[in-house]
Amino acid sequence: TYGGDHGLSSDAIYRYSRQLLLPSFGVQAQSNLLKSKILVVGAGGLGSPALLYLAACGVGCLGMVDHDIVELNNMHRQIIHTEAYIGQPKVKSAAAACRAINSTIQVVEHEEALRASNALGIVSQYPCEAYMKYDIVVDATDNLPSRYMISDCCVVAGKPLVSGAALGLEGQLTVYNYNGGPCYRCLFPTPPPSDACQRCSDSGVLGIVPGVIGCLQALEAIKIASDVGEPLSGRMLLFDALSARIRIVKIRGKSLQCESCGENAALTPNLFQSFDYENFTQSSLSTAPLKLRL
Amino acid sequence: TYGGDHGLSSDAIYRYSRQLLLPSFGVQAQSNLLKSKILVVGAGGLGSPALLYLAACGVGCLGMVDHDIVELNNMHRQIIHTEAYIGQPKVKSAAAACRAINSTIQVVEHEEALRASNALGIVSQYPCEAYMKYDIVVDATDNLPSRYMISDCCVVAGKPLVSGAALGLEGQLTVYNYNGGPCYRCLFPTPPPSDACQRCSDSGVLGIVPGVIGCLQALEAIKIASDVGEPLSGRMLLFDALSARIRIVKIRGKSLQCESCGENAALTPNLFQSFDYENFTQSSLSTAPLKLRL
Amino acid sequence: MKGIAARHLGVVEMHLTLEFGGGLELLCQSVKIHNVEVDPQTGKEKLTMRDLLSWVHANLIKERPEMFMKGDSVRPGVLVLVNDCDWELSGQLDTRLKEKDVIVFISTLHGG
Amino acid sequence: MKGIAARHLGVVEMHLTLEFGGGLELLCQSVKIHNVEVDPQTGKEKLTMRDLLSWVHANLIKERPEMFMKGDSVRPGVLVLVNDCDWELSGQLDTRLKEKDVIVFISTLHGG
Ligand SMILES: [Zn+2]
Ligand SMILES: [Zn+2]
Repeated sequence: TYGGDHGLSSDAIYRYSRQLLLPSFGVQAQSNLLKSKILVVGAGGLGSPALLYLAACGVGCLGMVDHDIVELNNMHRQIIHTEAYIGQPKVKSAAAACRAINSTIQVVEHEEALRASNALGIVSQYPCEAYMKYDIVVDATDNLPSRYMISDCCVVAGKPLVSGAALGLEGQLTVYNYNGGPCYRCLFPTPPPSDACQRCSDSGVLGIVPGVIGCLQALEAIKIASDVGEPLSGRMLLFDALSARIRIVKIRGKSLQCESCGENAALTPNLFQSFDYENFTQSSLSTAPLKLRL
Repeated sequence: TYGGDHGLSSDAIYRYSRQLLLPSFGVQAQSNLLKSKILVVGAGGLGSPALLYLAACGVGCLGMVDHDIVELNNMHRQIIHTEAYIGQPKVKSAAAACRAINSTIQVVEHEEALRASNALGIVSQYPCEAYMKYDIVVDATDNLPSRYMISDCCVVAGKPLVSGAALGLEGQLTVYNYNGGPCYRCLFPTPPPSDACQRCSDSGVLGIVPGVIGCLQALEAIKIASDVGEPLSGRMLLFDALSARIRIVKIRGKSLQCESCGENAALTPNLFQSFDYENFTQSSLSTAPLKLRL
Repeated sequence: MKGIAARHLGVVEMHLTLEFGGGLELLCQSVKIHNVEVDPQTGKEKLTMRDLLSWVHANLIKERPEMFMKGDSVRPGVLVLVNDCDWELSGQLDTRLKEKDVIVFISTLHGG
Repeated sequence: MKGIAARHLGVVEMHLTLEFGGGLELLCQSVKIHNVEVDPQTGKEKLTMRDLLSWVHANLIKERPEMFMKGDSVRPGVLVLVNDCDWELSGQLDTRLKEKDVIVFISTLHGG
């Protein structure tokens, strides 16, 4: 059913017509998008809008990794999940939602936690089909060791990383490891003290804040995948919901001394796979249970 | 099942726990939200994320107005609709999606076009229960006469208006008629030439752009409804997706000469209901069909 | 270029950043950001927004000027911002410009 | 207040805007934006970020200073921005501050 130079089926032309009409997007960018493979790590607050918009806009292959179960206290922000899926795996719920809005793309479910031991296999099928599979990784996780681990994984596998975070009434967004830009460790060579993090995990989040950041993550992934616009590399977006202030700041470039991506970095696939990120950050991959007293 | 001072059921406490934990949001703001009534005009590109997040976060009564039918070429950006609803009313589809993520709120379907003749009745039940019903209106429409009409309606009915727009790779957002701030006509007393608009309606939109703006509309509505933070009144957010630039600018205040909200404005409910917005703007309430040649 | 000629004559020229958005960039060859040098007209010491508009009309707008100007001001539906502030707050056409000011012309959007 | 005392002595003080985010505002009574006057220490003409950090430590941080400082710099996980630019690009602790500079201290977030 595919024909013509542009490689778009007539169904795709109709479905994506409003994007095809855009002079600065058009057939070429849509065609790039339809060929792209994007992995979203985390089907929670950030992953919900990111996955929905990536599915809707026509990412050819959309993968998702998560090992969590849908719970009622997720529903205030994780809009990809419906009450009917409470108790079921988030990946199963999110994949069904993506397929329901776009049955023409490939949706891949990775129902497991992303860890150093399996990350290269999921992101790039290492060691089987060395360094293929996903083109772009979206970090939509909610904890510190995952952020170091995913960044290192992207350095080893050579993938750009769209990284978002949200907490309380604030959000942050940047693109790592893109086109000679910095990685997460270039910015944060040393993890923060663990009590600086634990306090965070207890302090809640207004649901729409990861909504905004997750949408902006989808946008950055779309820009990279379609090769349109200027991705947010070497810059960071800081979002303060309460005062409706958004600032985009210039951040440092790649560090030559970076232990992950620097000139003398010793990071190999084997070293990565055996690195203990929980010990390094003194915090846990799984989030702490909430304590709420009213 | 409701008990305690805060008026939150134990189910609500669990569902919204992450918002209740927030020191700057907490029980009072959540309780305000649960008592609020918000009307979203348009269940399309902007309305999709706005409705989902307003439903998820716990707006007590969520109304939606639209007379359109779900079409395949909506799906690239209107993530609230699934393929299964193609051919059915958008309001029916959107309401089902909102109920599926939060069965504990009231979802109200207005399956009709919002026009000067019915707008006051929908927004404020005028003339029956004068000036009650919805507390906040979200303008998520896609055409110029609707923007004038909804702003005038909010002036007459005394409701704050969260106004978003998206086109191509750009978006705009502000809050009108809030706390002595300007209305749409204060900013734009004269409509633009109609050919400046028609060109716009042909030029398409990248799906994630209304996604970002619709989320930010939900945020502004939540801030007003929960009485938390500083709404974007007297300020306007300008979003340029391609360069990842967001600027928030200071705009003029209420104009004393405004024909809608100014000192000597003659706008009455009767005048409003008989005003011809399509003639005033020289453009149509319904969007022009797309012409796409590849 | 006007700016270069002015520099040779010793006239003080002003460096401004002009940005066009909401579709107005289509009137100046789809370029959104223009770093320009504008010289106050002979006999004038100060540059106002009125002067800048006629400079933009003469130097940047390549097609359909009626989509940008109406009379000696901008057409209805165009917001003008001087250093991120609505020009209504700084005196509209009489706003005096300073070195390195950033002026944004943006057409209001109606889509969704 | 240090700033007021300095003014009385005729010392040139500097007006700075300090912003705290990502939870760091909790260390200074939940106030995010502080407009402050800082006087360079006796015998110094210029104010550097090193000086400012010790001023912030002494004057703004009301609790748990170890959540803000480590040694004479900020703790790991805190980004410092001088006029919307990472201080790594301007010389970190040696960055020289100017009148009306805006300095942001923001803790990196990990939630989602
Ligand atoms: Zn690095
Ligand atoms: Zn008005």
